[in-house]
Amino acid sequence: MVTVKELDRKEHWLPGHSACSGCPASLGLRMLGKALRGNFILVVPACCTTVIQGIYPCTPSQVPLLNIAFAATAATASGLKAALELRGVNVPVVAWAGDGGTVDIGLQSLSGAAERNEDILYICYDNEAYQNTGIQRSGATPYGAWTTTTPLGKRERRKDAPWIVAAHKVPYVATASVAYPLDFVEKVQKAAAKKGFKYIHLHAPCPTGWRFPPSKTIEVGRLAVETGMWILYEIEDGVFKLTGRSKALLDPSKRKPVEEYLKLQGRFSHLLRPEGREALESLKLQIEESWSEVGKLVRGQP
Amino acid sequence: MVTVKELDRKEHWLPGHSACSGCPASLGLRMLGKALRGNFILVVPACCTTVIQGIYPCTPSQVPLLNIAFAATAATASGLKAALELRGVNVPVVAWAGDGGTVDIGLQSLSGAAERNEDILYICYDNEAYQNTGIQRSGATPYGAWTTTTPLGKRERRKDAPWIVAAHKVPYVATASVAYPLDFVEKVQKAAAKKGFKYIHLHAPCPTGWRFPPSKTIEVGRLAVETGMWILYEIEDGVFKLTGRSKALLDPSKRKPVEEYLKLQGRFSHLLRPEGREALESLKLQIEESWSEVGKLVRGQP
Amino acid sequence: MQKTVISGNEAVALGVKLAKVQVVAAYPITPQTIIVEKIAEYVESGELKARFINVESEHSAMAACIGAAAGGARVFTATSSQGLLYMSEMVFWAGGARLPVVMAVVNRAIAPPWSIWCDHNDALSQRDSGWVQLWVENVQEALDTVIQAYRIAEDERVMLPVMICLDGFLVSHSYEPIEVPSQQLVDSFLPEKTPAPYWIDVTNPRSYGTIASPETYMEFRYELQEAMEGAKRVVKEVDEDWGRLTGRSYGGLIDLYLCDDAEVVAVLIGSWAGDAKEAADIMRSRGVKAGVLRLRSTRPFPAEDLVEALKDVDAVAVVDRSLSPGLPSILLSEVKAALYEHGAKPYVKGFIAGLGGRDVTPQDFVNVFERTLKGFKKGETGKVEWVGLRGVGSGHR
Amino acid sequence: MQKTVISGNEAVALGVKLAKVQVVAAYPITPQTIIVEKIAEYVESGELKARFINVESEHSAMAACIGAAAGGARVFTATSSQGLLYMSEMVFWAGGARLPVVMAVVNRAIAPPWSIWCDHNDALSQRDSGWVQLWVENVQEALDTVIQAYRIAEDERVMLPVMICLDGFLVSHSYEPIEVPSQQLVDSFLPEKTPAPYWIDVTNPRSYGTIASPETYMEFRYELQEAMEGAKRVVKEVDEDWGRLTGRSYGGLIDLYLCDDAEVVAVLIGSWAGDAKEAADIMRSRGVKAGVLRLRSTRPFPAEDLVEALKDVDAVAVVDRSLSPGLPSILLSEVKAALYEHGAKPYVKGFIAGLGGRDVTPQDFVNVFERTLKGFKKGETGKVEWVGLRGVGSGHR
Amino acid sequence: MLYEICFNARGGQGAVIAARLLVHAACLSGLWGQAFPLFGGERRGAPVFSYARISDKPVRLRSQIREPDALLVFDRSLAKSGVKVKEEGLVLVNSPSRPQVAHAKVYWLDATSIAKKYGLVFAGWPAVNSAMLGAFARVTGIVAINSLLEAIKSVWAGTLGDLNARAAEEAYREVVGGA
Amino acid sequence: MLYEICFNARGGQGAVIAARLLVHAACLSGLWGQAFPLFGGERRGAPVFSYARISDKPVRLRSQIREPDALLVFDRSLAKSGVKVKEEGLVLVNSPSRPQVAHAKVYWLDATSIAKKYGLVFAGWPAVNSAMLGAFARVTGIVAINSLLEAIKSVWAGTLGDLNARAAEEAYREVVGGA
Amino acid sequence: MPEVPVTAIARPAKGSAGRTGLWRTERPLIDSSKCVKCLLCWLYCPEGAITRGEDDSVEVDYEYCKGCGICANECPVKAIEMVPEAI
Amino acid sequence: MPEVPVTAIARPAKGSAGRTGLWRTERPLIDSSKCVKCLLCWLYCPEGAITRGEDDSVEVDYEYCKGCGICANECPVKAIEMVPEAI
Ligand SMILES: Cc1ncc(C[n+]2csc(CCOP(=O)(O)OP(=O)(O)O)c2C)c(N)n1
Ligand SMILES: Cc1ncc(C[n+]2csc(CCOP(=O)(O)OP(=O)(O)O)c2C)c(N)n1
Ligand code: SF4
Ligand code: SF4
Ligand code: SF4
Ligand code: SF4
Ligand code: SF4
Ligand code: SF4
Ligand SMILES: [Mg+2]
Ligand SMILES: [Mg+2]
Repeated sequence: MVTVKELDRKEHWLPGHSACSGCPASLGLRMLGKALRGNFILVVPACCTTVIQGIYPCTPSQVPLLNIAFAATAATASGLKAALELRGVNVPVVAWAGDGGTVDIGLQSLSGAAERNEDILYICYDNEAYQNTGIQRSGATPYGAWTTTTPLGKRERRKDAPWIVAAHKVPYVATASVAYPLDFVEKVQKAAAKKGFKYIHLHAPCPTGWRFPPSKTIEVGRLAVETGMWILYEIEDGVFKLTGRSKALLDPSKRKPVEEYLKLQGRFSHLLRPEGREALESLKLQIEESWSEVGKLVRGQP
Repeated sequence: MVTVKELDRKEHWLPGHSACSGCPASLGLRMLGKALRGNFILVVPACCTTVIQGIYPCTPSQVPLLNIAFAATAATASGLKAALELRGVNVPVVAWAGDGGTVDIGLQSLSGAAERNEDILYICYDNEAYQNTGIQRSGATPYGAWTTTTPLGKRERRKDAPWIVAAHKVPYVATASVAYPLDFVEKVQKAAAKKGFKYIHLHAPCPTGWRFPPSKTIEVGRLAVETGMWILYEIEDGVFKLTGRSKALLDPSKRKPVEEYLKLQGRFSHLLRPEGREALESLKLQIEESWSEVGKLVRGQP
Repeated sequence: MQKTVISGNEAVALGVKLAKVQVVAAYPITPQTIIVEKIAEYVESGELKARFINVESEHSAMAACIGAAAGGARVFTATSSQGLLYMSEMVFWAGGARLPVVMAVVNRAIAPPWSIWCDHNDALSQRDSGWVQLWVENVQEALDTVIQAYRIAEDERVMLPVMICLDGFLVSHSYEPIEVPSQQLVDSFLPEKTPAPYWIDVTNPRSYGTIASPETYMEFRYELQEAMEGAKRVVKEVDEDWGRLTGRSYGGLIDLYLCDDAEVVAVLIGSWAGDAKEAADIMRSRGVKAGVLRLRSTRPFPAEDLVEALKDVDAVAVVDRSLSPGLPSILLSEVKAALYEHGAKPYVKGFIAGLGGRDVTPQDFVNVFERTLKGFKKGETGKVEWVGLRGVGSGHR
Repeated sequence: MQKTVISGNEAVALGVKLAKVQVVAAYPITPQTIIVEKIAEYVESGELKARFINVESEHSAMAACIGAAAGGARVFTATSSQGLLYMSEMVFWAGGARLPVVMAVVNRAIAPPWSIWCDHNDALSQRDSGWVQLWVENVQEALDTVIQAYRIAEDERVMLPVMICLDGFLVSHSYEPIEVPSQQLVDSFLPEKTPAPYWIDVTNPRSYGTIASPETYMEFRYELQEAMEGAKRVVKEVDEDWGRLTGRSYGGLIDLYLCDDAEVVAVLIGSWAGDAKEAADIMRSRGVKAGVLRLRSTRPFPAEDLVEALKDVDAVAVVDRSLSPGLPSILLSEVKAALYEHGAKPYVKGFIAGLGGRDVTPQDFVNVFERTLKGFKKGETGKVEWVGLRGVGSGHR
Repeated sequence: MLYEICFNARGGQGAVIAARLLVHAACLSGLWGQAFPLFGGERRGAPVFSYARISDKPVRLRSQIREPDALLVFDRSLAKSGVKVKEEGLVLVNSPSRPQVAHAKVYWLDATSIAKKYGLVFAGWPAVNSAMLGAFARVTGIVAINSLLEAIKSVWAGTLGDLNARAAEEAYREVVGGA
Repeated sequence: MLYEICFNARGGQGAVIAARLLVHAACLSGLWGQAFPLFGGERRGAPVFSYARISDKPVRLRSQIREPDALLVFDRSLAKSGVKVKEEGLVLVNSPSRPQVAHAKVYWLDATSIAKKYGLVFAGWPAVNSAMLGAFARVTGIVAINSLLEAIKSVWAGTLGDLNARAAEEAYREVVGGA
Repeated sequence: MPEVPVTAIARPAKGSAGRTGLWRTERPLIDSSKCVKCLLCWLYCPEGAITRGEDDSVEVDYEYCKGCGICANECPVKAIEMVPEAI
Repeated sequence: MPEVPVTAIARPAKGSAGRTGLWRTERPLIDSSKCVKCLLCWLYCPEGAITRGEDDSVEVDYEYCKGCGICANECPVKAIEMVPEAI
């Protein structure tokens, strides 16, 4: 287990960029930089991270960064990696995309790269909506959440990207959370050391889009895990394993009530009002379903 | 169980079209027509079925058919269904696409429609390559198979579309095979009766692309199932069930040796030569892996 | 009629509501997003009885619109820039299939480098797609044109999709006081959508868009060209009708400002027509007869009307807010080509300005007028000049 | 040099091999497929040391090419029609990013209705994308132009992607005897790709393609336009160099056939130039001085060369194999615009022919020449005529 | 008549809505107007610029405002933003005391305190827009305070409208400066 | 000199390769040529049309062949395909006996039997192309039989080349008709 | 629906690719004396070229049968024989 | 690499969005006497605006600190206080 003290002291993502105050994406980028000690190349599609970079001619990135079109991430990373290999440059190529750019418009390119088992690390930072364009629903937006395109709460359940990627039988799939940076760092390091397609899905509570004060980014992320709304796990060469805080939560009685998570966030406020009761029950049911699937996997493991 | 005698006598896909002799796609379309007694609407992207229709001004289709761009199938079907609902026309909309149009270029649109739980039936007829353009590798091409873009055999394993769709937690996912038309008919009927997104993945041995005589389409399809290369199952509201011939094959000793399946097909001929031994072993391993996953699910089922 | 202060994007959404659109499929992109959000609100609140399809990309947005239009519904989508390019295949599809889809394109520059600001390269990149392309100058016109668009698209003589182009931020995010037509008025102007002429009918099964061999394909394209000729008439008619009902019309295919007696005219599209008109006033206050010809329609390209309006003009400035690299400039070509036929060919000079949201002021247009007149008088070539370029040549390369 | 009989598609693949391309990412589509298959074979057999990326769509094909080019590799892809539209966003991206990607576009009509046959609407739809667009007439030129393309794309004065357009089936599937340059010769003509000027370097980290505000975006576009000016020079130079080495050159930006003394000239792009040249011979045998001007490059549009070649011609026929619905026709506009400047403006008449693979014969071109001369003599307008239209007007509507 | 106004503010201070409100109020006063932001994908907390034009006839201009008649500074820290105000124009700053501004005609008021007083604080940001507009109405007289109050109430329903209106009125009374 | 040839055949009979082979052979005889299919996404078994032009100078034409100098019919059932041959041209049919063809100059040979004899049957289809070309070489004299044999061997290596060459030679000997 | 051919709208008809019976190299012959009316040939024919009579007797539509041989391959009682067409 | 600005190629620099310290409404004050050098504030600061000294002491870079308050919220010993900026 990596400790805080061991973390790279250098900042590879410089301060003074355009992220909102309390932004989970910039925290993720900081940690990514430290995990790989600045020795990697970023590929970034349209998302908050495009804007976070600020405006030409300056950038906060101390690693080479290729901005690319929204739907193109994984394919561009594949091409870039191919070129570097031909040039004998052995540096990890890390695709860094939002949830919309991953589970919606970038899914095809992601799936293609996964099927080809391209030697890249794909990280989806999941702030559960199109935040850059002002909080529209994405496939990853959870059931019940308000966004500007789901004014009464989303009616469909979230698309489960890590499962979808896992169905491609790639060498490494993991979930993580910005609230557990050391767990994330460790997963990044493990992934980067493997050959082939690696996928990490990073939960990233966004104060702007989820409507909570910027000081609570970590708190909200922690509650997502503690209430079981977000599950930390990894699938290494097909073997499923709960990790970190989630290890202890298979027993439902160990989980905090989901209301504790919801009540911090403006986007869920209607769920806690009487008219939201039914939706809240649905949501709880979905959490149970997810854990019961996890249970099957954990028990079915050799 | 539907019997042959009960099948709709009417042909909804008229003879004299442009399919190759022995074509599994046209057989599938015939069966689809019978399953729904001609009362449905087809949405068809670029694939062999585009060409099978023949040339303007005639068509073999006795049901309304909307041809659409390669990547657009599920979204177009969604829009069409929405319009029909507004008009009060209550007819199933069936998307009928090839494997390339499903697992590769059409995956995003498919995934989007699945996430939105659109009320459509999506059928992928899987001839395991881009056959219409002359046998290029698709994501669904199995490991080891020759295509014009994998002259030495495909090096990656097949992308598993039904699993990917199942990860979207839609009401119905099933596999089928043209070699078991009654099983297919039954699944189509079951799917059409459900509301929400339904997906059927139809194995479709293609004499032209797989390099076997056209008389053996059914035989090859049957062997795929009997050797365990292709597994028949359905996932209804989350519950996994082996179906038909595959029910009896969880025990590996009941399966025919995969060589029986491979040897009929030119595309696998190199696997049966000495230099193909390693690849053959890999392929067998993959089959075992798939079945072992199935085993977990079957046993883990409530 | 009711008065209100709303933005261009909100006006588009309002137009969609008034037009009783039935299926909307759209994907967010700056600066179009507010249109989508606003419509989502209308739908969720029940103010607009429509299905809103939250697609996962623009390609699917247009695909869903095509499916819905083929199914007989009145449909709408909106996008910008990258989104328009991403759906390009389907944009061409809607054109070729002759489906009366209406789309708002909130004009934004194309990446890379990333830019969210206005220029016209996005919509113009689709000028071969078989869509009628209408350009608006302000918020009121945005609202009115959405409603007009459905009348045009669904007209038997047209049966083509219609694109409404509004300048990103400059119109989309500008708040202006506008008059909102009543639902009754709109209903009387725009009949309810009937499923015909295009619809999927189980009792009369047909296959749409099968393969057309070299023996038949070309004729379908000819029909498309004829439909564009039809659109020339219909765009004018519809605008006149609207004018009769509301007192507001926009000149049909071209909007003329002080062109009657003009010696120099600026030809352009989009919202900066306003700044150009201010400049024309300034020129006139200085004794130079300047005018502005704003193309409301780029497809069909109103060659006849344009030639008629410019035939007695000495000098013409065509000001493009777009670039086709390797060509002097886009509208310039089309304007010159239209004038080529005409006996007395005026002097025509091209300008490129405002790319990627570069600010363009009335003073810039004054310079354009002056530069053009000078070129005319000196008998210079019409070489394209770039307005407001910075630091190029001086080591920028 | 070795002689062989191969098809246009095979020639392209051979050119790719000779150019020692390092990364290929492509997706199959008729009639381009054989290029992809052939390259896959070369790669698998080790004849070409490259990575072949079997992408899942054309958008990803171009995305992968962009990634690889930014990473410093020499890259290639090929597509047609729908595939080109599907990757359109990335086509514009490669242009804006100034990456020396080379792509073969095997020209095919756009759906619906589905058509796999030749016309030029696909490649022309991307004419604003910032790519150099070169058009070939035959199999030999296809091979030679692939090799030339890399020299052009990678030239410091250009640094732009290059599109090679070859007519679907007519060139792609025609087998012709050609001369194959030796690897040595090609190596001497085309230096090995160095990672510079564009490459990702961990020791000198940069962010590529960040947001450019309205204060800077426009200048990048100006640079792009300047690069196209550079390309005008470089295309000619490279073609001349190639001529010196192989004895084969194609006229640089334009290929002139009997234009010197011509009274009537047909202007066009693509492989039917051959049929037009036959027609010119027929006309000359009848005493009419006809010529053919084939544009090898549409971007940069060779306005200067074109004007120079046509300045003493009486009548010009511009024959388009494409349609921008709502515009008389595409090349016609650009040719007229180029001539507009010129003092003695020849009579110019437009024709549209060959859409969706409609066969066009030398006799059709003879008619085009005659119709044009008649129009010129009678002082008719240059109204566009459609060649070989069937059954339209007679109840087709 | 054409009167151009620039608003300099920070993310949560409501400058975009302010411009729009002003146009609304102008319309109610029988004038025309146009409001627009300088949009740059700003993030919460970052500086925001917005603009308004008020005129007695429809506004046709789309270009940026370079030399406004009035500059409204919602946050003292932005007072030195480089916006050049017309010589005969004015600068109005949210500041408890006379701000350091190099312009002849400067007004100021403690809009932050007023906003806080009426509970107009959202996500940590005092929404000073209504107060600033109230002061603007007073120092320019271009829009009537009643039109402004009506506009405010049509934008925010119920209590929120009332509170904003009261903030505007208080600011109308409190603003000082001018020489 | 320009000599144009049409090939009518069914899917598996090798008409596309035939056209190409012929051009190859023509080149070896010092001529130029061009071969092309009428491509329509045909499926196995469906009729296939292909074309070749042979000339003493580079062929520039891209248009279809409408009135060929020679029509080669690989399958009797396609003899009435509607292709109009030039008056002075010829028709060569794969047929064991004189075919019913309305043209002055008709040749025939049992190419199917020859193909079968040399084992040239693939996926149920006798590949009659080499035989048909052998006969063509004989009846037209445009390409030398030796050039044809060389072309055949450069396309098919080893035994397959030999067998095809032998089929062509046999056909060269066996073809009859002409009046 | 007004039949305005604004785009390719095709109507259903047998033989959209012509008389596909011409594609055959072999012809299926059903020996009705052997046939047990199991209908498997009818079920499996990809072309729909086997017609099913009222009494479940089967017949080949030679106009369109492409001669794939699936029926013969699948007939459980070998009642169908493939005989070469004269090509 | 020749620095030809053919497209937007940006170089790394602090303050790519300017002095983001101006965004603050509240300012974190670290009470070093309470601090136990656990480095959690440094770990969690999204801006990277907390500098870590050689001795693992921590300091705020007010030039860029946006005042989000995460550090204060996460400090296990409440050694960080958020105080209002004068706005
Ligand atoms: C093709 C295309 N469509 C739409 C957009 C507009 N767009 C840019 S970022 C974005 C949202 C990104 O959402 P996500 O991937 O979740 O990242 P986030 O902004 O939430 O960090 C959208 C819709 C675009 N740039 N390109
Ligand atoms: C955007 C786009 N890219 C490529 C094509 C070319 N294309 C048409 S069909 C086809 C293959 C389809 O494969 P699959 O979906 O497996 O169906 P099959 O042909 O095997 O039945 C391809 C590549 C196209 N029509 N559109
Ligand atoms: S919207 Fe959310 S993810 Fe985006 S920059 Fe702001 S805080 Fe970060
Ligand atoms: S290639 Fe295969 S799937 Fe396609 S038409 Fe032929 S047999 Fe059917
Ligand atoms: S041979 Fe094939 S096409 Fe003919 S009847 Fe039998 S199964 Fe049908
Ligand atoms: S399969 Fe054989 S037994 Fe069965 S119906 Fe057909 S011919 Fe008769
Ligand atoms: S307040 Fe936020 S930005 Fe400032 S030092 Fe603390 S965590 Fe970092
Ligand atoms: S979190 Fe608190 S205790 Fe830990 S280092 Fe920071 S200030 Fe010190
Ligand atoms: Mg997001
Ligand atoms: Mg397939």
